Amino acid sequence: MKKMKPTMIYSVLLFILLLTIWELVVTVKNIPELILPKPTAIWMNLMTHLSSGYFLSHINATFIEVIGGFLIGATIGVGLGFIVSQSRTLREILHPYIIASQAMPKIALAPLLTLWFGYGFAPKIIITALISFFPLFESTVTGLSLVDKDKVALFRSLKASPLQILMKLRLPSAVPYLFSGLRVAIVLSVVGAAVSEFIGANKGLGAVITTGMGMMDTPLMFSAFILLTLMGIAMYHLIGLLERVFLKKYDYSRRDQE
Amino acid sequence: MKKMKPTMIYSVLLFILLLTIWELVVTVKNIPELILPKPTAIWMNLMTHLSSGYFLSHINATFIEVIGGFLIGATIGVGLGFIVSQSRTLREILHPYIIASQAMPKIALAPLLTLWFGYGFAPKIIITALISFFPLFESTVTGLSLVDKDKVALFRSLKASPLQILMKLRLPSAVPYLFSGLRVAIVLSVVGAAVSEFIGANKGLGAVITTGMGMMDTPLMFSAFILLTLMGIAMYHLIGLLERVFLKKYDYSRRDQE
Amino acid sequence: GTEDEVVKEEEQAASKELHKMKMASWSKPIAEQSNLFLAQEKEWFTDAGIEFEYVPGAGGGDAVKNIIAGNADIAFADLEAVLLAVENGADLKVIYNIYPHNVFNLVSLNEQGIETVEDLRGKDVGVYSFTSGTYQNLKLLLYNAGMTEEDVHVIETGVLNFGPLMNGQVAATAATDTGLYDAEQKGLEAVDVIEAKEVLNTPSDVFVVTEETFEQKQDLLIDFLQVYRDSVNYTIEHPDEAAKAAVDTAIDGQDQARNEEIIQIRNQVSVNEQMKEKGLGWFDQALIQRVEDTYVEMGLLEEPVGIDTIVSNELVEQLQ
Amino acid sequence: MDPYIQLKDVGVTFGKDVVLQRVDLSVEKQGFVSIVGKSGTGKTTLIKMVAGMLAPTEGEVWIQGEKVKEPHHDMTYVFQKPVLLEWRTLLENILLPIELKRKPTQADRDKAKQVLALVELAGDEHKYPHECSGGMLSRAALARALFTSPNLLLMDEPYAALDAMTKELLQVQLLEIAQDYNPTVIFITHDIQEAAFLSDRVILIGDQPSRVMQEYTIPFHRPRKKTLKFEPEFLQVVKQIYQGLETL
Amino acid sequence: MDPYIQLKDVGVTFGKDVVLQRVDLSVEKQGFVSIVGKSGTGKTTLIKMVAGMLAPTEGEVWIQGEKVKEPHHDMTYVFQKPVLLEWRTLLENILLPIELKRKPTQADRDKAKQVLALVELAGDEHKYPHECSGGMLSRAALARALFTSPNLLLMDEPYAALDAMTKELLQVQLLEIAQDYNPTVIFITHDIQEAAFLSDRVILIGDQPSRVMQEYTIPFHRPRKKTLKFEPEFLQVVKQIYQGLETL
Ligand SMILES: Nc1ncnc2c1ncn2[C@@H]1O[C@H](COP(=O)(O)OP(=O)(O)OP(=O)(O)O)[C@@H](O)[C@H]1O
Ligand SMILES: Nc1ncnc2c1ncn2[C@@H]1O[C@H](COP(=O)(O)OP(=O)(O)OP(=O)(O)O)[C@@H](O)[C@H]1O
Ligand SMILES: [Mg+2]
Ligand SMILES: [Mg+2]
Repeated sequence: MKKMKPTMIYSVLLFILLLTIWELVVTVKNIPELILPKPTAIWMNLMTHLSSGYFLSHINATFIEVIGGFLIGATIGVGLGFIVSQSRTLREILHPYIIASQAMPKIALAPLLTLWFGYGFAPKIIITALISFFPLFESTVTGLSLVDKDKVALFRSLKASPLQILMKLRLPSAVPYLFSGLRVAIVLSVVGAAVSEFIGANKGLGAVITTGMGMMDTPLMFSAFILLTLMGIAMYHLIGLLERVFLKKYDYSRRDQE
Repeated sequence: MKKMKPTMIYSVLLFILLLTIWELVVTVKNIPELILPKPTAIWMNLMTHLSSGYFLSHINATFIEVIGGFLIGATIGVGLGFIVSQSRTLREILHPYIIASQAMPKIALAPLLTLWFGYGFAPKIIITALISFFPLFESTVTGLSLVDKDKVALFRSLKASPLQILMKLRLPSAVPYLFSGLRVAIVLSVVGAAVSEFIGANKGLGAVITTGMGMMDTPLMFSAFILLTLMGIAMYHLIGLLERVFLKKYDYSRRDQE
Repeated sequence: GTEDEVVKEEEQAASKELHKMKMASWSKPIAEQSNLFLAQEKEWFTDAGIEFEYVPGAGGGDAVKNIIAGNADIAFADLEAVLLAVENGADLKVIYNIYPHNVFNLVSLNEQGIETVEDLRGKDVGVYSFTSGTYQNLKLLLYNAGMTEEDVHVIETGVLNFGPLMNGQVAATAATDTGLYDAEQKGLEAVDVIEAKEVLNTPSDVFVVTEETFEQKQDLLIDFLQVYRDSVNYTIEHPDEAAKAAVDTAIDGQDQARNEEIIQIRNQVSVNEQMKEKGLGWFDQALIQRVEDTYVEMGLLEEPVGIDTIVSNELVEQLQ
Repeated sequence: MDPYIQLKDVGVTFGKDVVLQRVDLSVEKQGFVSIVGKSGTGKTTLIKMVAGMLAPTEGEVWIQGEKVKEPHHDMTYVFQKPVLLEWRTLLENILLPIELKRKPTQADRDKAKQVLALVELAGDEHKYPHECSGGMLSRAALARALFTSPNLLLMDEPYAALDAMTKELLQVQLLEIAQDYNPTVIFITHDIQEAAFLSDRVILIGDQPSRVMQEYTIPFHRPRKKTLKFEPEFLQVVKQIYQGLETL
Repeated sequence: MDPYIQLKDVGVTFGKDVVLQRVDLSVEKQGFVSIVGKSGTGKTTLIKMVAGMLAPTEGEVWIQGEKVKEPHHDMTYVFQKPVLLEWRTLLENILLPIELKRKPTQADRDKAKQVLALVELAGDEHKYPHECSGGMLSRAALARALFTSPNLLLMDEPYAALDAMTKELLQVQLLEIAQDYNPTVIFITHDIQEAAFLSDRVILIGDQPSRVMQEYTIPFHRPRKKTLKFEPEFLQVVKQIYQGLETL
C-alpha cells in the first residue's frame, strides 16, 4: 500500500474538523434539521439510500447527462473557439449570440427547452452543454490567440496556410489553456445536469434535490449535494489525469511547477 | 459620425433575418404565445414596460447584484488562484472545497443561503460570486503557472522571493488569461444574479422572469431575457475595453492578432 | 411452432391497440399521486388499452404548457394555471375535478400570534414561488380580508418554505396540507393555520386538455378518466397498497409509512359530499362560477373567461 | 539581365525612429552577399524585407522581377534567434517545412537525419529543444533551412552561437552547398573574416539612419579552401573591411 | 587559502546522457577564468551549477567554503540567451535587480542610464524588448548584470551576438571593471582570442562525457591594452589553445 501524503492527511483532518464544528454548532444551538441537518444525519441518509439502491438510477441519469452535455459542450466550445479565432468577422458576428446564451439563466430556459424537446435526456443535455461550453470557448480563443510571435513568423516564412498555423502552431500552444477550460467545463457540466433536472425530470440527482426540498427532507438534499460534488471532483481529476498522461510535452517547457 | 464597419452591417442583417424567420415560423405554424411569442410581441412588451418605467427598479437591483457579486467573485477567484499557485499543499487542501462549491447547483443553495443571510442583497451577491469566481480561479491558476522557465530562472538567480516572483513575473505574464477569466466571470455574474433572484426576491430581472412564468406572460419573460443579455454584452465589452486601454503592454509580444 | 407465432401475433395485436396517453403533471412523480402508480402496477391502463406516460413538470404552468405545445395529451394542474393560460389565449377544457377541496393554507408560528389575515399587515409572508398556487391563494386570503399584496411583503422562498418560517424570517408562509404534514414531521410545532377553503373552496387540481384533444380523443379520455377514478376509489379502500406501489415509482416514495400518511391526506380531499352522489371528478358549476367571479373581482383575471364553457362535466357524466 | 534581388530606395521607420534610409542594393542570381554592420544598425530589418516579413516604409523590394508582398515561395529564412517548436523533437522540427507541403516519407526522414549529421547533431535527433544547448538550437534551425534546398537562402547570423571549430566546419559546408546547387544567399554576420571567406561581396551598412556605406568585392575564385583564411591577400581584404567598419 | 569556487569531482547526467564527468576545477578569489569548448559539451551546464541553478548529479560545488544549494547572494549570472521582461522597457529591466531589494531611487535610475550608455544603449532606455535588435538585447542583459557590481560574475557567451567593434569595446570595458572592483569572473566564450585577452586562465572542456581537458595560464600582466591582441606572444597563446581545441 502506498503511504499517504502528508497533505492528504491534513486535508482529511481539516475536513473532519469542519464536520465536527458543524455537528457541534447544530447540536448546541439546537438548529432544526429542516434548516441545517447534522453531518451525521446526512451521512445516515446517504448510507441508507445508497444501500437501498435508491440513488443508483439517479446517479446514472445525471452521469449520462453530464457526459453527454460535456462532450457536446466541449465540442461546441472548442469548435466555436477555433472558428472565431480564425476570423475576426465571424467573431464579431457570433459574439452577441454567444454572450446571449450565457447571460440568460439556463434554468429559466429549461421549461422552454422541455416544451421543444420533451422531457427526456435531450433538453437536459442541451442545458448542460449550454452551461459548460462558454468558459471553454473563452479559454480556447485566448489560448489560440496568445502564440509566440516568432513562431508565427516562422510559419509565415514557410508559407503555411492559416489552417496549418491553427493546427500545427496555435493548437499545440493552446493545449494547457484548453485543458484549463475543459476542467471548468466538466465541473459546470455537473451543475448544469443538476439544474436541468430541477424541471421536468423523473430521475437524476437534481430531481432528488427538489424532491428533498418538497418533502422538507434536507438531509436527502445534502446527500444529493455530496454525490454531485463527488462526481464533480472525480471528473475534474479525470481531465487532469488525461492532461498529464497524454499531453505533457505541450507544456513541458513552459509550466515550471507541477 | 463614424462609418459603420461592414461586419457590423452583416451582423445586424443576420439578426434581422433570424428575427424574421422566427416571426414567420410562429405566424405560419400558429404557435401560441404561451409557448413561443413573436419577436414583435416581445418588442412591444419590452417597449411598454420600458416606457412605463416598470423595468427600471428591476434592472437596478440586478445591476447591483451583478457588480457586487462580480467584484467579490473576482477577488475570490484571483485571490484563491494566487494562494493556490503559491503552495501545492494549499492547492490540494482547497481544491475539493472549490469543486464542491461548483458542482453544487447554486439555485438549490439559494434557499439555504436565504435561511442564513436573509432576503436582502447578501444571499444574491453570494450566489453571484459563487457562480462567477470559478472560471476566473482556473484561469488565474493556469495563467500564473504557465510562465517562461527562463524568466523564472532569472528571478531565481536574482534571489527573488516567491512573492516577488508572483507579483513581478507571474502576474504580468498571466494578464491575458486573467482578462479571459474576467470576461467569463462578468457574464456568469449576470446569470448568477438572475438565478439568485428566482428565490427570495421581489425585485430584479430574475424575479421578473418568475413573475412572467407565474402570470403565463411569456413575452415578459423574454423581455427580461433581452435585458439580461444586453447587460451581459455591455459588461463583457467593458472588460475588453479595460484590457485594451490599460494593459496592452502585457501581451504585446505574444498576441499576434487583435 | 405455429402456436408460438399465434401467441406472438396476439401480443402484437394487443400492443398495437394500445393508445398513448401522456399525462403532463405539475410535479415529478410523487407519493400523493400513488393511485396512478398503483394503476400502472396493476396494469389497469393497459387493460383499458392505454399506454400511460408520466410527463414531469415544475408547476401547473408547465403542465398546461406541455399540452398546449403537444408534448402531452392531458394535464394534471391547478385551476389557476388553467385560467391564466386561457386568459393568454389558450383553448382548454377542464374535464375532471381531481381535488375538489382547496388544500392551501397559511401557516404561522403560535408565538407570532397571527390569528387572522389582518394580523399579517406589514409582515413578510412566504410563498413557494409566483408560479404556484400558494401565491394565488395567499392573494385570495388577502382579498377576502380586504387587503392586497401591497399590505404585506410577499417573498418567494422556494419549495423549502417552512425553513424561513421556523427561522423567523417570515411571519407566515403559504403552503399546502401535505407540506404542513411534512413540516410537522420535521419538527414544526405549535402553529396557527388559516385555511383557504374557508374563504373559497376552489378545486385544487383538475385534469385539463386542449379543445382539440377534447374533440378528437373523447373515448380515450373517458377510458383514462375511468381508470383514474377507479384507482382513486381503490386507493381510498386500500391506502397501504398504494403506499407500497409508490416506493419504487415515486421519487419521494422511499418511506412507505409517510406515503400512507400522504395518501390519506389526499384521499380526504379527493371526495366531497356531492361526489358521493355524482361520482368522483364532478364539478359544482355554481362554485366554479363563484371562483371566476372572485378572481375577476380580485384582479387575478382581467375579465371573465367564460368558465362555464371551459369546465365541463360532460366526460365525468359518461363514467361508471 | 535584371538582378535577382533588388532594393530600390528603401527606407524603414519605426514610430519616429528612422532605421534605414535610401538603401539601394542588388544581388545577382546565385550570388552570395554578406551584410556586416554594428549591432542595431538594421541588418535584420533589411533581411526581413527581402524575406517578405516586413514591408518597407518607403521604396520597394523586388525579387525575380516581382515586387515582394509576402514570403517568396522558394525562400528559406534562418532567423537570428533560432525558432523551434518546443513540443517537437529536433527531427520533427526539421521535417516541419516538408510537413506543410505533404506527408513526410521515410526518405524525407532519412534525409533529415543526414542534414542533422551535417550540423553535428547526429544522435540528438530525438531530443526536445529544452534538452539542447544554445548552439545546438542554432544548428537545428540551420539544418531545417538547409533541408529544403531553397533557391533563396536568407541567413541572419546563423553561426553566432557556435564555437570556432564547428563554425569553421559549417562555413566549409556552406561553401560546398553553394557550389552544389547554387542558391542565391544573403548572409548576415558579425565576423568579418567569415563574411569575406564566404561571399562574393560584403556590404557594410551603418551611419544614422543606416544605408549602404561600402561594398567590398571579394576577389577569390571558387571553390575556396579552408587555407584561404591564412593567405596574406585574404587577410588584407579582411583588414580593409575592418577598417571600413571602424571608421563609422 | 581556500579557492573561492571549487568543483569537486562533479558529474551531471540528464536521463541516461552523461554530460559532465569527474570535473575538478577551482577559481581563486578575484580570478578571471574563461571556459571554452565545442557547442554542446556542457559549458552552460557547468556554469549553472556554480550559479546554484542546477544541482550536480555527483560531486559538490563550493563557493567561499560553503556548499552551493541555491544562487549565491552576491552573484550575477548572465544567461546565454538574454532574458528580459517584455512588459518592461530596457531601463525598467535594468532596474529589476534593485527593485527586488528596495524601491529604486533617482540615483539608481541615473546609474542605470550610465550603464546603458556603457553598452552603447544610450537613447534606447525607453524601448521595449520587442523593439530591440538581437545584439541590443544581449547588451541590455549585460547592463543589468553590471549594474549591481556583484562580487561573483558568471557570464555565458555575453558577447556572442555582438559585432566586432562593439565586442572589442565591451571587452576593454570589462577589463576595466575587473580592474576597478575585482570581482571573481567565470566567462564562457567561443572566441578563443577573447578568452585569452580577458582571462588569467582558460579552461578547455570536452571529450565525451566532458571534463577539463586542458588549462592554459595566460601570462600577461594587467592592466591589459587593446594592442595586446596584436603582440606575437599573445597570438602564440591563442594558437596554442586553438590547437588544443582542434585535437579534441
Ligand atoms: N518593432 C520595432 N519597433 C521599433 N524599433 C525597432 C523594431 N524593430 C527594430 N527596431 C529598431 O531598429 C533598429 C535595427 O534593428 P535590427 O534588428 O535590424 O538591427 P540589427 O542590425 O539586426 O542588429 P543586431 O546585430 O544587434 O541583430 C534597432 O535600433 C531597433 O531598436
Ligand atoms: N534539460 C536537459 N535534458 C537533457 N539534456 C540536456 C539538458 N540540458 C542540457 N542537456 C544536454 O547537455 C549537453 C550540454 O549542454 P550545455 O547547454 O551545457 O552545452 P554548452 O557547452 O553550453 O553548449 P553551447 O556552446 O552550444 O551553448 C547537451 O548535449 C545537451 O543536449
Ligand atoms: Mg539582427
Ligand atoms: Mg551554452
